[in-house]
Amino acid sequence: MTRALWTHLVKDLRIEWRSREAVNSMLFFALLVVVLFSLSFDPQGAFSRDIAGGVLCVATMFASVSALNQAWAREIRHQVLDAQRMAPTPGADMFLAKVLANFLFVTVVQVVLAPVFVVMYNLRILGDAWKLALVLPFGTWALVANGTFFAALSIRSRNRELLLPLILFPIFMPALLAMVLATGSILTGDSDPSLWIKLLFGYDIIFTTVSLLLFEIVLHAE
Amino acid sequence: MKNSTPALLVLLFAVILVAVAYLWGSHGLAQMDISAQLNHKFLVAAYVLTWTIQFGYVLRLFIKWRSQKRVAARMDRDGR
Amino acid sequence: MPANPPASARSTLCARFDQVSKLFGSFAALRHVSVDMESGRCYVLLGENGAGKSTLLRILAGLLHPSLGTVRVFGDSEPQKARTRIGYMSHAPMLYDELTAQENLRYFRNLYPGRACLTPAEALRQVGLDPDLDRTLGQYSQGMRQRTSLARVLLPVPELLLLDEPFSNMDIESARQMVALLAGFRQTNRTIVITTHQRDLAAPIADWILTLHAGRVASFEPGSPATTGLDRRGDEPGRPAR
Amino acid sequence: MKRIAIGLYAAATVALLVWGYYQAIFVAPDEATMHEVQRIFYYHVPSAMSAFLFFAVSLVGSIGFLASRRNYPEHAQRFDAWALAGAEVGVVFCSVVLVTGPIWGRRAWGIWWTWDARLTTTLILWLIYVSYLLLRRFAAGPQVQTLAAVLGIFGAIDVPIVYMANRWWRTQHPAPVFFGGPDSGIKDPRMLAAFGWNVLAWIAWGVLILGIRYYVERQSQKALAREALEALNQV
Repeated sequence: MTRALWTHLVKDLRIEWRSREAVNSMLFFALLVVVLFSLSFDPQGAFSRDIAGGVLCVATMFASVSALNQAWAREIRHQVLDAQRMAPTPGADMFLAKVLANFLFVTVVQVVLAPVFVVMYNLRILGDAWKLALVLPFGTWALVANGTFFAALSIRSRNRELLLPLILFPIFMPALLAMVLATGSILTGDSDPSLWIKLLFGYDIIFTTVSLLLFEIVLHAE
Repeated sequence: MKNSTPALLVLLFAVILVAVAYLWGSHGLAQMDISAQLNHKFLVAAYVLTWTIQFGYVLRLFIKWRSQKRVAARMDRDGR
Repeated sequence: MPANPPASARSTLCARFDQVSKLFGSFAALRHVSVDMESGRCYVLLGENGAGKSTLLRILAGLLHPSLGTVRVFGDSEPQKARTRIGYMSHAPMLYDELTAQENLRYFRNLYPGRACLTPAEALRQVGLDPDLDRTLGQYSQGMRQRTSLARVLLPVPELLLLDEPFSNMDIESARQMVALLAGFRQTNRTIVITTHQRDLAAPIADWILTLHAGRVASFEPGSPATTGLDRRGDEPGRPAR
Repeated sequence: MKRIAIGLYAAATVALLVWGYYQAIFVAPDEATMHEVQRIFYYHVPSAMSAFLFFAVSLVGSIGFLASRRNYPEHAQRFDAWALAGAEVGVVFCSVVLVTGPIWGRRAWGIWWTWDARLTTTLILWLIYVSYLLLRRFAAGPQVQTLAAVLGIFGAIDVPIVYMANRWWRTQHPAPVFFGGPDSGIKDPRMLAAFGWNVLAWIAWGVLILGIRYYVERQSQKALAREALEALNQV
């Protein structure tokens, strides 16, 4: 971990600690989605297990969009981004720090949400529960890495809040599919999720690498 | 001559539609069993839709091109 | 067209604009600007809103690319490479509201690894702020924020200072203090470029006053920096291009 | 001269399409299990191949733009026009694939749509490139080209995932025509001929509209450049 990366990360965490904007709004939003889904589908028994994975993933996805936009809006607000662009440290560090910070925030949200979720959907996990500890971080990383990248990309345009989900969701869809199916197969215990976990892992590697390579271009686009 | 290109395209499209219609009729739908009839209709639908999408797009392109030329001509006039 | 006549032989060139234009879509922010800037001088850019002052500054900072023409900063045709040696202050504070002044400055200092920087406390004292003030920037007054922003610019000890409307939110007294501070920098052979619409404030340190109008250089006249305590290094300052 | 060549090419393309149509409907034999509806295949698969081809053009354009935008702005504009044209024409072909697919599926499988891997990923591919076009429309200014090029590269990375999906994930979709294992591929030579002609015809057609789209985009770039130049020299 380079010093610049650490500097950016500490700064992001400190600001979030002072304002708690991202985590609070994400938590509330994710909770709303979970409640809305359970109201509209009335999940019970086996059916709740079938859809629970999907609901959890989609809830996190929607919730994180607002936080991701926030993350860059904060840099734009007082033109801090210009000062960062003038510094001689690589943009990739800034990107990675933001991904790490957002990853942490989303994970916090998931950890808080999980018990609520288990209670509201009356869940009993039939598969290997420990595999969830692989699926959720991999999936979250895929979401956050791409989301941070595309938020940086869309923040420079008009309609910025609208644009992020429009370009993020299609790219994220393969990972979402893998995440939902893996979670589902762990909850129901019907099938082996390892193929999906591998897919998620591959997706993470590929897209994180490409994001790191291309971030400099997005950062200095004018 | 250039201004007639969209019209030509529409004409071409119409010719293709006629050809398809001919195919539709000439196949002797009446003698087919219900499944073959359906197969035939689905095939025709797929082909017509393919052509509609492709020609629709080209038509849109030509319309865009023409409006562009009009704008360019106006700029020429204003420039002088 | 090359800038002429060349800057006086004894001093070095800090920045050279050669026929620079900047277009935003079909809006021309700068048109065919050719300017030479010498090291150790203070240039004041005047002009109404939208005249292209900020654009010129941002191009110097390497934050914008000219659409046409070339810019050389410290002899390098890509200002990006010279970024480390440039300090840029825009009218926004370029700092985080949620952090204290010290935290902000420490953060930015860490982004300049391997460069001899001021400590945050030193920088804050230079701009006349109390380094031990334990308040987040969101609770600062506009003028204090402006000073903190200047402290951020001074951290990496830049050789070229770009200040966009530095006096805009300041009362006369603080503005005077800032001018005195800048006058000190001018003596350490640093180049300063200031945009402002308060001509009187900047006049005491201006070697050259550049007026922009609708993206063009409308006039380029020598200023009359107060000579008391300021060294004009004897000879006549280099003449600018056109 | 150039105009005549383009005219000849357009005429040849249309002739090819008519010939391909004739081959597909009248020459190729009925397929044993799916009968007539299988002939959709002659449009469906060439369209899919063309879509991939034009997305590849878009990728090359995007990379070329990013590589040349600083030092060769004129080249960069060309690359950008190719990237846009490729994406747009690719979306048109991809739409054809997505429309003809379900029509065939309804007869062959009894359902319009299934959330099978290959279908889903084709749909995702379509969505990605539509979002690319949306980005180009929403955002304004010179930075759009850069941002769009970046998104174009991201989109292209999904293409191999789409292609490999067929083998990674269980699928209902017929095995690919090429490289699909020993049982795949077309056996009847007349079917193969009809298929080949249609591939040729659709790619030729695609190249034609790609060229037109490129030309239109270049014209609008030139108009913008002219506008900018006028603004620059205005007193």
